[in-house]
Amino acid sequence: MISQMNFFLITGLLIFGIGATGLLIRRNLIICFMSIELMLNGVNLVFVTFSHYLNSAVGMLYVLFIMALAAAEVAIGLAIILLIYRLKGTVDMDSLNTMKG
Amino acid sequence: MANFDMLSISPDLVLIAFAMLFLLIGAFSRTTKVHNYNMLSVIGFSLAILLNLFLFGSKRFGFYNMMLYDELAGIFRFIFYGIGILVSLISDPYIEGRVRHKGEYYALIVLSIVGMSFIATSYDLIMLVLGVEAMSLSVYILAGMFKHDETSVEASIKYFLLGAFSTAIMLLGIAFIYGTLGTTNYSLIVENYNKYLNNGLQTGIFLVGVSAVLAGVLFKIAAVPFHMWTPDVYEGAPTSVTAFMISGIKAASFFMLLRVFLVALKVSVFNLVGVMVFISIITMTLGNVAALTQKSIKRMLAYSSIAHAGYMLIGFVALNKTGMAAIVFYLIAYALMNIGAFAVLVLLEEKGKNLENVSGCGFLYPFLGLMMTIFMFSMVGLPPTGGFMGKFYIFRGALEAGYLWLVIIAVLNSAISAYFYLRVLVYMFFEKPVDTGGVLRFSSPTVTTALIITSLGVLALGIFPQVFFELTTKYMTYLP
Amino acid sequence: MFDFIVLIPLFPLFGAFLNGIYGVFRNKWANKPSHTIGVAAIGLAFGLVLLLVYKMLSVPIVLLALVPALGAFLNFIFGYKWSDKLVSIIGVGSVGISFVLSALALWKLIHLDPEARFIEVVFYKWMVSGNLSLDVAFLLDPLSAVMILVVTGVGFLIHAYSMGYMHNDPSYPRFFSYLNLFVFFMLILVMSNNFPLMFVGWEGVGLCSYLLIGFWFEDDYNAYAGNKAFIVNRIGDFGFILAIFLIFVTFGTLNYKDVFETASRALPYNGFTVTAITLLLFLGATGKSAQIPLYVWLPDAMAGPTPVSALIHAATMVTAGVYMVARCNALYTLAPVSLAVVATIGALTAIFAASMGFAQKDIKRILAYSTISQLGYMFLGVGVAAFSAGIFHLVTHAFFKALLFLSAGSVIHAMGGEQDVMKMGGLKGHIKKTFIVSLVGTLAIAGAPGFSGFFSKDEILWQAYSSPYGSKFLWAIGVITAGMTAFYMFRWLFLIFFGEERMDHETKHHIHESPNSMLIPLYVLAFLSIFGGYMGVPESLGVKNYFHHFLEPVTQYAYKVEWPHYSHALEYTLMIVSVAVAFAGFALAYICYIKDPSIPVKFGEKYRTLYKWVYNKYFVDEFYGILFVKGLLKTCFGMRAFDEKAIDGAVNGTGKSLYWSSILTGKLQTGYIYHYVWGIVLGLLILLF
Amino acid sequence: MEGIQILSIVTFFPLVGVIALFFIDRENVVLQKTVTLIVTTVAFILSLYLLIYFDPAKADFQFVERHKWIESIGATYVVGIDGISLFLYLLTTFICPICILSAWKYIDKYVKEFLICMLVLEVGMLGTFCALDLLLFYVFWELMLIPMYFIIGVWGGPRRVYAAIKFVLYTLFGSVLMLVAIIFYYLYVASKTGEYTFDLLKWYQVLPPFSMQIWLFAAFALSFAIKVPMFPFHTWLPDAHVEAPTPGSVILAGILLKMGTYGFIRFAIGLFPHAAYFLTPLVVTLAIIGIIYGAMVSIVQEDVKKLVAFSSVSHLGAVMLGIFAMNIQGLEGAMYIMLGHGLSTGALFIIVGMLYERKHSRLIADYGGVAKVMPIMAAFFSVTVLSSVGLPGLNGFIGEFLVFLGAFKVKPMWTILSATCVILAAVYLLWMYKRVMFGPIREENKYLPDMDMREVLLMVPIVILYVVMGVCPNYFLGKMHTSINAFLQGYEKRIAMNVYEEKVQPLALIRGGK
Repeated sequence: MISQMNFFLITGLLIFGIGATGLLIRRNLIICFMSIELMLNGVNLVFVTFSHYLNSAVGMLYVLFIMALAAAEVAIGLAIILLIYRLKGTVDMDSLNTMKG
Repeated sequence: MANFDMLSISPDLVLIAFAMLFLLIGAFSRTTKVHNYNMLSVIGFSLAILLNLFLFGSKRFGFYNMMLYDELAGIFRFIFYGIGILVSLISDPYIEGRVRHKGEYYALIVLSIVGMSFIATSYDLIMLVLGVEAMSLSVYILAGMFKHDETSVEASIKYFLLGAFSTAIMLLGIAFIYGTLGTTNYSLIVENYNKYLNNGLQTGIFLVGVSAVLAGVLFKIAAVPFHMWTPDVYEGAPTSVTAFMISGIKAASFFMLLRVFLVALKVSVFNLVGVMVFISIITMTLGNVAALTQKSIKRMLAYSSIAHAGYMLIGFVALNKTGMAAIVFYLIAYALMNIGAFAVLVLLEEKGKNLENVSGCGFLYPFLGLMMTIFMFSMVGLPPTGGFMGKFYIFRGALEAGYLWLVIIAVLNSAISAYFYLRVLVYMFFEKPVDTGGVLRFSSPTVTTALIITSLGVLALGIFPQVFFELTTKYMTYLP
Repeated sequence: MFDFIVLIPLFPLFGAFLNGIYGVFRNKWANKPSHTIGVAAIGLAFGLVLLLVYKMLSVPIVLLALVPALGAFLNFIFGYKWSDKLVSIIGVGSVGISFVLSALALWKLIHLDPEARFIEVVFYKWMVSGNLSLDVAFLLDPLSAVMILVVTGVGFLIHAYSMGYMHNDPSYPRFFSYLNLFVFFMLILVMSNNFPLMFVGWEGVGLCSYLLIGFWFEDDYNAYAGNKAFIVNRIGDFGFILAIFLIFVTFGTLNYKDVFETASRALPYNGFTVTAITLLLFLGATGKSAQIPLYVWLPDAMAGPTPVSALIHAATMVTAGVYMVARCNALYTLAPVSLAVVATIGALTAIFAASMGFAQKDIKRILAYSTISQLGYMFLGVGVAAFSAGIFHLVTHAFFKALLFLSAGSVIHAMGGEQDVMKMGGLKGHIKKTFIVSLVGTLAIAGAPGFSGFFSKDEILWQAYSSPYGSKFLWAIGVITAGMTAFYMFRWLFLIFFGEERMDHETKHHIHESPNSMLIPLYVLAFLSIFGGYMGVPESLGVKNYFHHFLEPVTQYAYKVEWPHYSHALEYTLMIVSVAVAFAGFALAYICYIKDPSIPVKFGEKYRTLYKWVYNKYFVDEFYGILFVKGLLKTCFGMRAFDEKAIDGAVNGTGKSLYWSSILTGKLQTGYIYHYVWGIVLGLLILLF
Repeated sequence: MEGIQILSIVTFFPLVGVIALFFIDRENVVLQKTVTLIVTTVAFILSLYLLIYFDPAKADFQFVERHKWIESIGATYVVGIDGISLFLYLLTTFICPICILSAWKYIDKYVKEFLICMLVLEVGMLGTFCALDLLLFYVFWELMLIPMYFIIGVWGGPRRVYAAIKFVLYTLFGSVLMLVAIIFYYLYVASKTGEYTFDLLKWYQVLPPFSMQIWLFAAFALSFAIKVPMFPFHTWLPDAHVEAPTPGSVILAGILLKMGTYGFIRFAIGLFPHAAYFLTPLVVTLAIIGIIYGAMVSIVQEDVKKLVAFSSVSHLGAVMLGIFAMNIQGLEGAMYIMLGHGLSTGALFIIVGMLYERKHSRLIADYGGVAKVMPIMAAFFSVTVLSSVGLPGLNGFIGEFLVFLGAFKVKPMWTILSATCVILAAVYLLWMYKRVMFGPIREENKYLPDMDMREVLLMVPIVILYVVMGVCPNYFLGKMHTSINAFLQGYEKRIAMNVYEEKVQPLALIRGGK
């Protein structure tokens, strides 16, 4: 039983971790952006798991909240990435270090 | 208890209404002729302040305990709305001709401040997250407001990605807390913790969650090592927006720190003090040291904001009334002097970009020179300015808690910091004027007003801090 | 009734004041009402101050106080054509008045019975601090009476002389103001009733000598000489002031009377403290009175105008040391060691300086070395506890040495500024009057019987022989020195006035006798040099030694030791010996410089090195130069380097290190998002552990 | 007399000038200067009131005023003066008009800003000397930095930026540590008496344990020692002096340096006597090193201003020696040197400034024989030099005499070592004077104009004061006796108390967190 819960949790954490790793190692803005979405979904899974095993609906509710947030982020993020593509003609992160030091 | 206590959020409702109004004007005005959005938003904020004044002093839960409006929240609302007024005063001449739909700009400012105000009233972690997101999302856009300016957009994407990342971490933390305690409501968290403490609470997971949340907060505070985004974003973003971020977001996130970790997670706060001390030290040191050799004033101020965050963290680790009150006081002074400094930069336009260009401005434009002098000395922490009283107050709190060595490090830091703050004045007054294009827009009564308000405020905080001291200490009820 | 003595120093000060102001501003505001008004105002102010003084002292002689104010008023009237004449009137007049007053003081003093001859007049409270309480108070006792008489008397004559000597010098007023200022400080020195006030005068005269030596400052050498004098004196003053502190710590007071009264009770005979005090005081004396090792400044001091050399560097200032030792007799008699040191140093200086006088060519330098040597005599005298003898010689020396210098000045005046005796000769025909007075002076200093020098010098020699502190050795040195003195003084005389005329035609053509304003003082001094000695004729000649008896009270607190008794016969013999030796010196000089002038030349060739050493004053100056001046400068440069490199380097180094660390931290900020993410992850890990 | 709050009036009177200046047209320079001159002069005249009504018999503070300031932390606005601060206060008001006069020609650009800086500076200095509340004191203390920074940085010489930054950072470095010490002791006092207060008089009531005193004293002393400046911390001084404009140097040498020594007497020693007693050997050693070192270094300076700067190091060393001799002669001498040095060194800088205005050089080598063409300058210069050398009859001597006497009473060695500066001072000052004023005159200097009426008027009062202070010092000393006696008695009394057994560790308050 509890092992099952752990299984779900670990899956969620894995997804989260994959997302984080993606952000750490990939250079493409879109990919990084998607890995952030992955992380959020990982969090969702964790929430669902908990809410299921704690028998409280609140968790599910949060998942909805988070989806809404994710949507908003998508809207903004993609817009910004588009801007960047328009300005620089690329979505490679390495082109984004005009400011440093 | 009124569950749908609209009254407690009435100021925010008003503001939201104004935001909508801006957007609608933008949408329906055929011509792109200029509207005095800034005046409108000032009116809006003033209304909000009035309502808040009317509410102030009461303590009201609402929305099924997802919200709590207490005096501290009230104070912070004042701070936020005040910041809103000042920012809207200084923005206009800067975004003039650079932003096509000014309506959107102001709407976003207003909405972001609504987000902050939600943070101030949140009494449930998820509510907090919503507030943070409302605040951040608008700022992501604001940072990238200058569509054709590479640095602006770059700042925007950096801030966005990292911000989203930190949000995700924070959410994960919340999930863990929820998982271990089965709730995210502040008071319930405390209850359940004490309830479960003796029957099978996985403290480990709980603490992981706490630290994840803390990570999210520290990210917004821009504490080392979560600060990496700060210099780039503050440098890249439009000056007025930077002023907004550097003052507003900092204030909001410090409020998060107080509310979350002194009310909800106070059970765990002692496990964190050690690491917080460490963080505060590296934060101020790194901020100051890195700022020493900056060429761009905005970037320098960004680093200096990191350093200031370090000082304020000292107030937090002191974990006593004085320290906490000191944070609030310091935030007020900090917001005033930063907005003031950025207002000067707004007027200096291109000249304000980096140090060489401001050469001689001090005597060319004596008013700006005087203002910059006041703000810079306030940042150094020299009397008779708010900066000094804030530092004094923080150090007092820390010494009461017995962090002598920490305070010594802090004062040495502030001595170092004098170098780069004074460097601005060196260029403004001691160097011969150089001619680097860029027209100055002095025809801006609004910015002048903002400057006068901020400078007088800074001096008042420095010379007659009594009332603020009382206010902050009186309502500082959060203690572990 | 003695309060008026307060005025004695004040008058010269007043003169110095007015002339100084005038001298400073006359080029600027010449013939403008402004300076007249200014001077008048200051004069009035000064008068009022004097008036106040007298209100304070509540004595009838208020009128005197108004004199300066009156003078100022006169300046105000005639200010427009305020000429050098007025300057001289003020300058000489003020000293004259104080001379009259001091004569009056002496007169009154003599009419008191000897025990009562100790009058203190408190001027006002100077400073009070804890148990230290000092007055500006003046002391009138036989010693100071003698001194003020010498100072004002000789001073007056020399002032008068200067009128002629310095006339149409561009900065005439400045000269007189300095001179008056000097007289003021000298009077403070000798009249003060406590050590610090004496120190005021002590330093003050040093200052004036500095100013006057460098009077013609356009010439770099003069300014250099002035500095040298002041700084060397400062070394002595260092000792003096330490002595003052030691006295205060020991006695708790600095007032002469209290100190001397308690001395014999408070301090053990030959104790360490008293020896230290006296030796430190003597260090001061060596500085001021140009004794070994600090005599080096005096020859250079001849760079000043001749009247200055006469007044300061012969008659008065340089004798301050002698006065001080005599004044502190109560202390010195307690410290036989110090007395021995004083006597020995004196004797050595006497012979040493005399030997240096042999080979000098400068008319004034010769006199300078003779002064040093004569001062050595005086110290020999006081060193053997024969204080009155020392003072006696001081007085007579003041007469004849002033006379010699002034006649030297007259000669220089005649020669149109030439100072090298080798370029003179045979002048006696041209300037007879000057020659006569010079002759008198020379005879006096050589100790020719009947002249003042004879009595004083002889008393010293006798005491050196007979005093319990004295010894045959000291006496021997004294006698030899007497001979040497006679030799080089007659050498001086002969080279100037006899032999063939070595000057070129131009100067020869212009040789002329000095004006009366210069000659009259010379006559007076000549008179004094002859008859001044008769106030101190030794007892052995069956006359009462007035001078000695007059000075008796001064030594009342001295530590008494048994004086051995010798027969008069012995005294006569010694007297004859010394006279004989002196005559020998004269004869030698006569042979070398009249009979056969080639002898000295031959001698010089024969003993070239010896000659070179003597001529270069044994290279002492050079030695000091290397040892102290160079050494000091080297250390200073070293310190400066240390300051710039080490200390300031450390300060700037801190800044540098911060700068570089800042650059380093800047490098962390790569600008790549993924690095920033790493930052966050790192932070998270920090939080987790 | 109780009615009018004279101290506050005088202290803040210059602000009147500031306000007035705001309304004067930028072009109308003369009016600006005149107004400032008048304001400062009036302030001086007002301050004479203190001199007249000061009661030399009373030991405690006089003209005291108390007003609420920040109740919540117990900081109050308390000002008052005693015999120690009286003359420093008056010196300040006296020097300021003279500075304005000396700046008349020297300052040619941004006159208005300059005058404002001077006035604000005066407020800061006056406040520092009369503040009796530690927080208030600190506020004034730091307030002085700001205008001084601008005066050096804007109107200074070629390396002014470096000098200004160095000055501020150096001073700040010390004073922030003092701030920590102030807060720390404030909390300690509160823990002892249960009352949160910054009132100095209340602080005097408390005597912390020795182990704590040492650290607090060190913090205070460091800050003051930097200001004085004592030997190892002096390097900011030459730079600041050389680069600062004439009035800046005058203020710096005349008054700012006295803040440090004043602070030592009033705060460092007054509050922590045992630590002072314990550390006396160290301080005195540094002081003596400073005396000799400063003198010797200044012998070989080519730049007149630098020479005078190092001479200040030497003189202030003597002051420190006198203070730590801890007897009445020493302390009164120290006070007297402070006053005398304030006048003579200030005047030296004014004169150097005058030379600089004429020839635009501060190098000794560029002058020589100038006395010929400027007799008036020569006269004033010589008097000033002599007063600085410590010639009896002028102000310098009295102070040195008393200080060395006081030191001699404690340890003769101290005096024997330090009194050598009597010789060295003569060497460096007279040598400098000779090289500047005497000797053959150079061709290009033949036509240097002599001092004009303004410059004479500006020097005359100073010179008169030299003489007055030298001839009747008792007038000044008489007003100090009571206070200094009281200070010493208090010191003795507190020293007698035993604070060594008390087991309270200084770090007892440091219990990290909880």
